[in-house]
Amino acid sequence: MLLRARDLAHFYGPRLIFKDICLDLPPGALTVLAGANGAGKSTLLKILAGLIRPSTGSVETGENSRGQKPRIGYLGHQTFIYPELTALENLRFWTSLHGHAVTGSDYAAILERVELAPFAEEKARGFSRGMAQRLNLARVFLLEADILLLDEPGTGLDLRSSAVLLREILAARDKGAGIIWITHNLEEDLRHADSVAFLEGKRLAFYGPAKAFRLSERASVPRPEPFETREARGGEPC
Amino acid sequence: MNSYEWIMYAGIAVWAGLGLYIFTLARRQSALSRRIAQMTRLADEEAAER
Amino acid sequence: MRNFLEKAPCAAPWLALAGGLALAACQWLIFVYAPVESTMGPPQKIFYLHLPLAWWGLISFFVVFLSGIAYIYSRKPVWDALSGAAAEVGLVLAVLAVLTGSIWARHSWGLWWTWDARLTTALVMCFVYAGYLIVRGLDMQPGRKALVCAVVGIVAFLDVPLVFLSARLWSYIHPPSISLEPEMKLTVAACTGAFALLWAGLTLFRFKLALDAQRLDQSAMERLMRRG
Amino acid sequence: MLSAALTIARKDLTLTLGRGSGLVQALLLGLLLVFVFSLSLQPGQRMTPQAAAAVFWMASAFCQVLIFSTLYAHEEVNGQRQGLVLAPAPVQSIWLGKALAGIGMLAAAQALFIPAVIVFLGQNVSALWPLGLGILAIADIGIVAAGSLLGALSQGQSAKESLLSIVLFPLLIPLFLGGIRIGTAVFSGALAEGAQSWFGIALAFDAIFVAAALALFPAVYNAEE
Repeated sequence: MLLRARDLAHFYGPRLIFKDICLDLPPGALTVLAGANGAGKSTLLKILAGLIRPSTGSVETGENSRGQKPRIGYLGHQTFIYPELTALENLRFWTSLHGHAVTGSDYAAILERVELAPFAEEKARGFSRGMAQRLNLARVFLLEADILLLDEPGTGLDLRSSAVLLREILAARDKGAGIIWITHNLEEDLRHADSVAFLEGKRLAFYGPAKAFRLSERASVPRPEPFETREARGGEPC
Repeated sequence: MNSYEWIMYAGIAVWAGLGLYIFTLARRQSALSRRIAQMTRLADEEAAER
Repeated sequence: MRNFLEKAPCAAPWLALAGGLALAACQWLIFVYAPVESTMGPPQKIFYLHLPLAWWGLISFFVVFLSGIAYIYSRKPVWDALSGAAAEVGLVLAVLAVLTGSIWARHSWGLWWTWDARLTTALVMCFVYAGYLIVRGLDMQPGRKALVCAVVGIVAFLDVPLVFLSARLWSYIHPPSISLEPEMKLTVAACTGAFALLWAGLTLFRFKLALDAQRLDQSAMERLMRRG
Repeated sequence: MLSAALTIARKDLTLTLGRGSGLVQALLLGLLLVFVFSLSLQPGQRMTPQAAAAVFWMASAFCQVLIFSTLYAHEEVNGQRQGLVLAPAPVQSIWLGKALAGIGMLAAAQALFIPAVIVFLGQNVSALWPLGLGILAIADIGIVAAGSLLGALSQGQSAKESLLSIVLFPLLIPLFLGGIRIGTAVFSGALAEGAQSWFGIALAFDAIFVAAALALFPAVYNAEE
């Protein structure tokens, strides 16, 4: 088991966000985490990543296939990009920070896959929202992490890039990574999921194999909102 | 300034300072007790409703 | 240790009463019992107020230091409340110590401020802990603010001996070491003891305020959890 | 730990030198301070060595406050702080990385302040200059150790840069006193007694604040908003 979370509960100041959350992340499995906006999906993901200490409960990381501490790749709403560095410098910084040996051709290959190759030497400050998100994807997938925690990675991507994203996620799963994916397009992405965790009423209303998850019963399924309104609200949806 | 005036000023400074501080503490205490009273009233109302 | 700490504040009123009586007795000691110091004359009697103030101010900052470490170790809010209370009382005492010190300096050396090591250290401590209280006033997440305050409290106290050493090395003026006659020593001890009661009463009372405020915020949170 | 710190320091230096706003701003502030103090002199009059040394250290202190607030501000632009905290290396490597970048920038700034002090405040450098370099190195290590720790404290929406200066300045007084006393000796040529105890105090300061920073940094720098 790569990751084990036991009876997590969390407050944001006086406000309770969720309680009694138990979750296991086996290797080579894709878990879709869904729920209404503001249900606390992003907060739960940050707790699993170890960024936030839960008010109560515990998160333990197990071992990866090589018996070491699993490497965590986290993709949040923010892009982790330094505007004053070029795309290549950004990638080089994050991989060397993680002590992950990467050759020149790997950088070229990943930039090619996310269609940013022509902008490798460009400063990231001029990037559009979609390009920044694709660079963020390149960063996460370049790490070849054992645990992938993706928070609405599809935001700002056009159709073609979304297909690239899906291919990368499935490829990572087949290589044995444990993935938790918060998607804003549940109907579409349910097909690829091995298991589903549905956050509702401050609890995990459903947590089990994707086959058993009946989308229709869920009242509070979020309709995929048009892209602008979320941006107008300024990032952090929940 | 004969020597005893020095002691008087020093004494005034100390006791005025301590007194001022204690006064602010008292004011904060009354603000807190108002908050406690308000909270208990809320709790009683809730108990009455149930 | 912790539940003893939470029950301690109810001793505050008794301590305050005992402190008041003790201080009244001290006034008699200072002005009647203690002999007038030969070289500096009566103003030397300010010393009987100045020393306890400085001494108990320093001990308050030591309490802030210890409770800061305790908070970082246990993350229990009671330690944060204690360090907040001790810092505030410590700052009041330190400011008064600097005030009386400079009045005494004005009399004995003719100028309001001298680079005397003890005075400089007290003044630097006032600046640092005023900064500490300003940090405590910022509106941050309660957990984060307590952590930041704990760290500032620890780092500030670590700096005190260094400030004292460097100030002493810096200043050429070495204060005339006045020889204390036995009666004077008794008076100083009595005053320090009396101030101990006053300090303990004040700190515990301020601690009670901080604990009450915390409990109120806690119950507000619990009410939200039940209804949320 | 060290490799992660070096990576962070290299990134910060490229960021600062790339755009240049961080270091140049700090430099200008320091130079301005030196120049303004020269206004306190009658034309042709020289400032006393001690006053000049004090101006030099004040310029370094203000410059260092700016350096560390910009260094840590780099991580708040796109949430990079979370990325740094998630890195496998211990959190202290971030403190060390920022400290290394900070001391690089501070040394560069001071390399400009020294000629400025000599020119504007009419000082000449005596044969004791190796002592000056010694105290400069030791004091910078202490300033940077404390600055990097407190720079992390002053991040986050509500804590302003002011927090960094009102808490940091009084803490650095032992270093400033040492720096000024040795600086006076360098400018005047006359060595006051007890010089080696100034070095002792400065080294003690470095040891205490490096240890405190390594112990306290994880509690201070995390991704919880």
